[in-house]
Amino acid sequence: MEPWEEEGPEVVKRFMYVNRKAPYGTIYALECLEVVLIAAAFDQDVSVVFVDDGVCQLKKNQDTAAIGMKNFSNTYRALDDYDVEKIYVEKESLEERGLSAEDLIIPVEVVAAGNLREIMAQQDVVISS
Amino acid sequence: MEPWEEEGPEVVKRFMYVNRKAPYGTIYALECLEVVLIAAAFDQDVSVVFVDDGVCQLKKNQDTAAIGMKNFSNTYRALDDYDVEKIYVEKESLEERGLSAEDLIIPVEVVAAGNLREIMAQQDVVISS
Amino acid sequence: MKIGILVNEGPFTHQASDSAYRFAEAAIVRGHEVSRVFFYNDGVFNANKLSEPQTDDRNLVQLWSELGKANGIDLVVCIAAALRRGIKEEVLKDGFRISGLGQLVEAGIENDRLVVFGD
Amino acid sequence: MKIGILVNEGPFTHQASDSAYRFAEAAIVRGHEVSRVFFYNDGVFNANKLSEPQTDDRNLVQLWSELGKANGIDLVVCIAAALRRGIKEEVLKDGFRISGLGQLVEAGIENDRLVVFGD
Amino acid sequence: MSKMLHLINKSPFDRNNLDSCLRLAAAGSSVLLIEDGVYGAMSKASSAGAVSKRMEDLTFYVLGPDVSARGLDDTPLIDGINVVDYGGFVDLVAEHDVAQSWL
Amino acid sequence: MSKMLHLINKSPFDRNNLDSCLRLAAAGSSVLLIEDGVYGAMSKASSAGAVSKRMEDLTFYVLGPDVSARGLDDTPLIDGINVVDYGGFVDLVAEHDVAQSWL
Repeated sequence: MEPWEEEGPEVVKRFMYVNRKAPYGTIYALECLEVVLIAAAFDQDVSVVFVDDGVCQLKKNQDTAAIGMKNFSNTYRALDDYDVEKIYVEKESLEERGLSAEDLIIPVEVVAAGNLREIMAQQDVVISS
Repeated sequence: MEPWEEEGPEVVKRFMYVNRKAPYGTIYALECLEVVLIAAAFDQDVSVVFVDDGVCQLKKNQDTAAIGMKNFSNTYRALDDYDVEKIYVEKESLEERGLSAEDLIIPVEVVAAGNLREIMAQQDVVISS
Repeated sequence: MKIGILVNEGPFTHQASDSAYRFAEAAIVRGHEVSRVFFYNDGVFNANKLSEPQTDDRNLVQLWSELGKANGIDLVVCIAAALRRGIKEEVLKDGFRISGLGQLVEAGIENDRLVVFGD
Repeated sequence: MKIGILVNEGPFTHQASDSAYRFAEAAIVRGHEVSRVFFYNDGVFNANKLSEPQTDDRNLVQLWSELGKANGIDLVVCIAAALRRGIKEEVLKDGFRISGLGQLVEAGIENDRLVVFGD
Repeated sequence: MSKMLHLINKSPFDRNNLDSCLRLAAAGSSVLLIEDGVYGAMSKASSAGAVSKRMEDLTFYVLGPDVSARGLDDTPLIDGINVVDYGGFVDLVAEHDVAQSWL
Repeated sequence: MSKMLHLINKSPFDRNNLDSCLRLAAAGSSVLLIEDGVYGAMSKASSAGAVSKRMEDLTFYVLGPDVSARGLDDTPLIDGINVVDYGGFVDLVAEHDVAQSWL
C-alpha cells in the first residue's frame, strides 16, 4: 500500500514536470506548459522543474515577431493564477548560461543540484517532455 | 557560371550524404540510405560520410529481432552494387567509440578529420539527415 | 500493478513508440494491467490509420490497436496535440479515442506507475 | 539564383519548417527563384490538410500551399516517407504533390543551391 | 524518499541526458539505458568514467535488445552494468516507486 | 575548393553539432547559428572558447530573429559574431558555394 492510499478517496500525488529543452527550437516547452495548466485543475501537488536548456524557457524579453511563432512566455505568468507555486530552477544550469534569477520572467526558487536531487526523489509521478 | 556548366548538358555534381546519427534510435540512418540508393541511379559523383554516432550505423552483428524493427544494416552492402564507392568514416569518431575498420559491415575509407575537412570542402551539394 | 504509459513521438522517426509497445507487451505478459496509453506531442501520429509501412516492416498503428483491443487498454490521443497535427476522427484508427489532457493527469493519479517514452 | 530546399521535419514539433518557410520567403523577396521544396522524413506532415492550429498560431500547411501557388514553387512530398506516415492523396493539401526521392536528387542537380532544414 | 528508476534513451556522445541524470539522481536510485542510451554502457563511452564513479551509490542497467540491435553484443561494456530484457525493464519499473525519463 | 556555409541549429549545451562542425569546417568557411543554435553565440556558452579559437580562419554569423525570439537581445554575444536577418541568411547562401546543415 502506498502512503496516499491511507488518505482515503482524496488521493493527492506529487507530480513533477521536468523541462530540459529550449523554447521554439522544439514544441516540447509549449506542450509541457499546456499539460501543467490542465494538471493544476486536478488538486494534486504540482511542481515544475527547469534544468539544462529548460531554464531558457523562462528568459525575459522573448520577442518572436520575426520568426512568426507564437510567443508563449507570458503564459508562465499564469502558473501563479493556477496556484502552481513550486517552480524550481537549477542553479548550475542558470550559471552555466550566464543567467540569474533576475533574467527570468517569473519568480522561481533557484536550487542547487544537491537540493534538486532531494526534491526530485520525493515525487510520485515525473512527466518529462 | 559554375565549373560544371562548361561541361554541357551532362552535368555531374559532387553529392555528399552526411550521417551523424545512430541507427534505430531514430529513422534518419535508414531514410538517408534510401536516398543514397536512389541517388546512385543519377550518374552523379556520390560520396557518403559517417561521423560522430553515424559510424555506429556500420557496426557489424546488428540483430534487431528483439526490438521488432527491420535490420537494414545489410543494405549498406548494396552500395557497392550501386557503384557507390566513396564511403568515408572519420577516424576520430571511430576511435572515440573504441571501434576500428574491422568492426564495420562494409569496407570503408577511414579518414582523419583533417582530410575529411578537405573532402567535405570539395562538394557541390551536401545532404544531411 | 496498474501501469500507465505516455508516448511523445510518432511511429518510425523515433524509437519511442516501439519501446513503449515492447514494454507494454512485456508488462502484460508479467501479469500487470496496462490501463491507459496516452499519446501526446507527435505521439498522436500513432493513431493515423492511413499509415502504410512496407510489408516487411512493423506496423505500429495496427499493433497498438490490436494490443489495446485484446487487453482492454484505453488508447487516448490528445485532442490539442492532434488538432494542430491534423489527426482527426476521419483518420483515427479503431481502438483509439481522442480526448483531453486531463486523461494524462488522470493516468498519473490512477496508476501505480507512469512510464514516459519520448525524444 | 535557383534555390532548392529540403525540409526534414513536420510543422510544430521542430522549428525546421518555420525556418525553411521564412528562408524561402526572404529568398523570393531578394529576387531568387525557389524552384522546389522537397519534404522528407517527418517533413511530409507539412502537407496534411487536416492540420488545424489554434487561431492565434501560424498555419504552416496553409502558408506553404499559398507561397507555393503564388511563386510557382514545386512542393514535393516524398512518397516512401509519406506512405509509412499515412500522408496520402486524401489528406494532401492543394499545392503539394507526392512523388519519388529522385525529385530530391534532381533538386540538387538543377538548383544552384540546396538548403537543408531538419532536426 | 521514492526509489527512482531513471531512463536514459540518448547517446552520451551526442547529448547531455546521461550527464544531467548522473548529476541529479539521488543515491540509491537506479539507471536503465535504453534505445540510443545503450551507447552509454560501452566501456569506451566518454561518460564511462562518470558512470563508474556513481557505481557506488547507483545501480546501472542496460536493455539487452537495444544492445543487440546496435551490434554491441561483442563490445566491452562497463563493469558492473546489468543487462535486462523487456521483462526485466517491467520488473525494474515495478520494483522502483517512480520512473523518470530524461528526455 | 567550394566556399562552405555551415548551418548549426542545435544548442551547444545539449548537443555536439557545433563541436563537430568546428572540428570539420575547412579554413575560409562560414558558420551561421540558427534556431537553438543561437545559444552557441552567447559569450557564456561552453563552446565559446572553441568558437573564438576558430575566429581566425572562419567567419561566424547568428540569425537575429532567433536571438530575439529567445530573449537574448540583452545577452552578451561572443565578440566578432555578425548578426543577420533572414535576408542576410539568403545572401550568405548565395555568396557561398555550398550550404551544409549539421543535423
